Amino acid sequence: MLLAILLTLVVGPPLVAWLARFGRLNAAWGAGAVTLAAAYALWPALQGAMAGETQLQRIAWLSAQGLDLHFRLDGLGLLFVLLILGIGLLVILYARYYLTSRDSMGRFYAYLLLFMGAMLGVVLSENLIQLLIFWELTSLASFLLISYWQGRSDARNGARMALAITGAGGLALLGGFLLLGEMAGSYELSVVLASGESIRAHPLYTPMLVLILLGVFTKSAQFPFHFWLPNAMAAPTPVSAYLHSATMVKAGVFLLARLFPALSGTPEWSWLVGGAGLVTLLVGAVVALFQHDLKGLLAYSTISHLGLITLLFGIGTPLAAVAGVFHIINHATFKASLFMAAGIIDHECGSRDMRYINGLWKYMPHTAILAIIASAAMAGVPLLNGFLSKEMFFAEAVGAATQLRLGWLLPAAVTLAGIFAVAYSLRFIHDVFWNGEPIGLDRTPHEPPRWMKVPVELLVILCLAVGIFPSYVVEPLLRVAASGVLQGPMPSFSLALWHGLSPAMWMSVIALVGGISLYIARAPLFEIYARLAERPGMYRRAHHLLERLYLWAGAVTRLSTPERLPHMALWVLLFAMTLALTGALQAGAELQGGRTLLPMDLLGVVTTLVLALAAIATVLLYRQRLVALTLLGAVGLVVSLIFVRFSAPDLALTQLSVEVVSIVLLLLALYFLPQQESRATSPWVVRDLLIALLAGIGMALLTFAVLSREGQSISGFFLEQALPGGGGANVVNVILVDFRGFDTLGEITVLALAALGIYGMLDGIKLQGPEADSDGRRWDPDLYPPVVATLSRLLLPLALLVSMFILMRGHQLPGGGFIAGLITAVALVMQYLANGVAWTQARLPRNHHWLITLGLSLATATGLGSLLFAHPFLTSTFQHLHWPLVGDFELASAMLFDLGVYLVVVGATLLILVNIGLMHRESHTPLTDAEEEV
Amino acid sequence: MLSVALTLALAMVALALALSLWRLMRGPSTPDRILALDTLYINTIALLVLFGIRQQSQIYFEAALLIALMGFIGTLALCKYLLRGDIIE
Amino acid sequence: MELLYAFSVGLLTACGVYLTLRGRTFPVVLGLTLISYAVNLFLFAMGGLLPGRAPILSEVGTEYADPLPQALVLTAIVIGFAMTAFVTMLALKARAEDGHDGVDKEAPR
Amino acid sequence: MNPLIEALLALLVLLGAAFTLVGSVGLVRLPDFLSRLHAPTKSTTLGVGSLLIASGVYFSQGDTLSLHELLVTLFLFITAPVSAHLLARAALHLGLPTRAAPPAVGEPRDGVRS
Repeated sequence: MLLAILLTLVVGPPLVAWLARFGRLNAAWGAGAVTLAAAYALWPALQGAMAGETQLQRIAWLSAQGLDLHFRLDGLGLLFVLLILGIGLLVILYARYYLTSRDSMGRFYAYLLLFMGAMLGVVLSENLIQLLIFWELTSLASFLLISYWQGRSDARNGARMALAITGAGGLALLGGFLLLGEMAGSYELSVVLASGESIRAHPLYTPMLVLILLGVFTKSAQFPFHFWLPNAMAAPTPVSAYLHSATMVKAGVFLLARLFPALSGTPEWSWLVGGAGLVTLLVGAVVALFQHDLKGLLAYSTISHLGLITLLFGIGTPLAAVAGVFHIINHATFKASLFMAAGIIDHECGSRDMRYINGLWKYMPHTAILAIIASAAMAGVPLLNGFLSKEMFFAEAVGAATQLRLGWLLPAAVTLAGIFAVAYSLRFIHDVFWNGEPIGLDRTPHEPPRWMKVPVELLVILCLAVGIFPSYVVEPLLRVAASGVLQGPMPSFSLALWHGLSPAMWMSVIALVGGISLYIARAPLFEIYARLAERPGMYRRAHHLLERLYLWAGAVTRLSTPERLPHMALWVLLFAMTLALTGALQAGAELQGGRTLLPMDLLGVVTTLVLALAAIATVLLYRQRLVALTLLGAVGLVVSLIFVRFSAPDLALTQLSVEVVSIVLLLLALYFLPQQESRATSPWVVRDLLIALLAGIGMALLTFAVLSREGQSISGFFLEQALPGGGGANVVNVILVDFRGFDTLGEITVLALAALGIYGMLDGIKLQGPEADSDGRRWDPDLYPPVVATLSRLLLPLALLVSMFILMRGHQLPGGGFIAGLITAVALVMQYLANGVAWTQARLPRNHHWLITLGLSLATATGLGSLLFAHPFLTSTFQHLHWPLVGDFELASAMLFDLGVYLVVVGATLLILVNIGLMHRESHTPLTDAEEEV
Repeated sequence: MLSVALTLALAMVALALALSLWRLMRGPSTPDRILALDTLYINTIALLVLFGIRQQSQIYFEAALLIALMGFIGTLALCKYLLRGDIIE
Repeated sequence: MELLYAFSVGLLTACGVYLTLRGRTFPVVLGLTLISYAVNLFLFAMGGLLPGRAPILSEVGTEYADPLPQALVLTAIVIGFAMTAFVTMLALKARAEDGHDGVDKEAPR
Repeated sequence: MNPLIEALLALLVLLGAAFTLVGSVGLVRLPDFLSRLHAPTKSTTLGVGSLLIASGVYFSQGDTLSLHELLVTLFLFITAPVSAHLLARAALHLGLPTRAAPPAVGEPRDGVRS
């Protein structure tokens, strides 16, 4: 089951979209193939289900949260799978002819498969939460499908409305499911279905029911949530045929059927479900008659039929449930075929308005016959499937009336609905195929391509077959499905055409006769309706509500996110500070912990003093940017001193190198920026100072609280294991390249990404540096003072020596890949500074991408290497060596990894600095410049 | 004897540090500040060396080494900026 | 000593925050750098302050400074540089496209 | 430790520190940039040099020879003149006054002929 869903939901869409690039029709074939594959994958399970067993398939996922991927296939599931895949196939075939060359087939079929997969997920879910996820997926997929013609505003609005309504319903459903799960003690359907008694007895039964029903009603367009469906008719007709006849709207009733054993049988159930069903049945039937749009008529008749099914489940007797399932099948068949016929007519006439398309019998008799049979089935004419289920429905209505002591009301109401059903079916036939000549069509309609009719034909044949030989064609499936619904003993029923002169029989007769006469005498009714229809309908109101909602949302967003970035930053800061403050207050611990503090000494005082003064000076003089930069350098220096002082030599080294690299970077940037800032002080200085002070004080207190406490750390392990496990005495480095090597791998990847991102941003950037400094003084003409050039060349080997040294011993003494990499990068940058790009790039690798690549692959390879020896990723092994002069020293595979780190750091740093440095050339192309100058 | 000398020396170097900072903040010209920064770097080297002797550990020397290198490059970059504006060309 | 340390962290944070709240890109970059100093020091403080106890294993050594925060901070410093570079690049891009060095689309006052 | 060596070390250390201090004092006290330039680049470098010698001696007890100091010294003695050279160039380029008036009161204006 999982396989089928994966095929349609995950594999299918991208595959189809991809296929579409090699000719649009491939998309159709691909979609068909995927569907068949899914059917094939499900086939054994389906057979099992047909034999009446319930199959479960569990894939452990979040078992702790009671969330597993858990699938279930029983009779009901079987029925729906058949509907989804069968009608799905037909729709795919049909759409291949329906879509014009302007429509992207890849997109269409991708969405369609997405929806198909989601729908399969819904009907195959054993776990309620999982079911809900797929449920929401169907909403999303249908949104995409309805808004397929994105250019049309009605499509967009219709889609948005559908999503809003069904989405809201989904939310309610979630609440309902959570309650239900709590009541049943599990989200597994089997448990829920088994514990119907306790659920119905539970005090929270009613709210839970209401919530779930909200979900159901919104999904299958029950009154008063029915209005989204007609507006979803802006979708391409195949979509309507699939979603709005066979599958999506049926998801709601599917859920009714699914939870029938658990929830039904209470007065609340009967009144809520039955009531909604009855009203929907009537409203849909009545309104359908007055639609001029073909698809509009079909949409409202769909609503009405869904109401009928809902009412049947509401009645709640086993037999009613059977009838409901039966009508699900029948409605799917004839309504799908009707939609397709309507699509053909639309396709051939370029219009769907029944006031203009008349007398098509002459032009497309074949289609006409199909449509006539289908709509006859919809009307419930004998010898057609619609008749059978409708008669069962009438019988159930009568029975329920006697139960619920409604007297003649219920039968009368449903008969009235039947009358209207006959009337609108009749209108569909007569108004379209006779009733004069077509009016003002831009083309003369004719029969569609052969294969476009095939799906319709198949469905119509099905209608006939079911209608004439029900017991052979449909009864087995019906029994299996119904038993899946009831989860219990089947009521006895017989699918025969003739049950004798039962009240149901008379009701059918009345419906037929009344319907015909109603249609003949329709003119005055149309006028009345036209007058009524001028009042804004439900859809209009809901639409306005939605619009207002979006306006509010926009306002809130604007309110919460100010235009100016500093203000945004301010808000973030304030929020963080309030959080911290509340946390601190709740903790209510002493500020100073028990740890004995270190004595202050002169050095500490002086360094702190230097740090403080430098930092403050940076802030005071930040307008003179170069000055601020030098002061920042001092700050960095002192920070690294602090690291040295508190025994973190590696940090000190890194800090120092990064310090200089940053200064170079900022100088490069400063060249393109104003040197000074106007003295104009922003009005927020005081406020910002206040915030800054608060933040500082907060941090200071926090730091002190931390420092004055003894904290236990997991480092004991690292300290013990460093030598035996990692073969290194420098624990920090061992942690980096060995114990937490995976993190380091991630970090160098980030570094590489940042570098590449910067390189990408440099592309096509236009910035001209000034020709003279801020005082209008021309630049010094002497590019590379010889003294500097020569001596820095002299320094290069020394620096490289140092960096190699640091890299080698990194595992044992302070150092390692990061630091060595930075030193090398700085040494090379020094050449760029002193000798210029041309000189340097003539002697050095010009593009640094390959350095990064090499480093990353080396690091990864080292990690993978350990896999070869069946160790986990990045397991290190080491070997003691004795090198003269360097001393006793060991070669750990982790050092290869460190080499990778080294390469990445060098590459990234150089890539960033050099390319920013070369930016102000017209288009930044370091390589060619270099060649020019060499 | 040595420890006394070390303490004295540390005090002197610390004072030197403070003085260099004063020039760094005071200016008045940018070269002054750059010079001050350079001096600050070198003072730090002195500090580290003294520290190493006092702690009797050599792990401070890499830091000293790096400061020597980095301080120079910082100065180089800053001066180049004053002279040419565009430091990598 | 802890007091001094805490004071330094607080001060760096304060200066950084103030500069970050300025309306132009360059001070913001400076501010971010200062803040990253503060944060690195803060993270480093998690291991406590132990002078002269570098986590370099030796025969004589018994007590060592906590190496874990150091490892974290070390990478944090490098990544911090990458991020600074990225922000700087963004600043330059904005400068090239908006023609001013304000952090917002419209020029700062 | 051999008292003679210790005395020598103490002397070197104090000498170095003194030179360093003098350098910074000069940096602060001297009237104009070009003269200020002399103080640190010479005196301080020398001071650090002697400190390095001290530590070299100190750590070269017994048979092992400590090489780091040599490296550091090498770096310093290569870089110091270059820095000085560059700074002088910058000063000339900016046309800084050779005889500075006492530092202007108030906000210093950088990189500008005063």
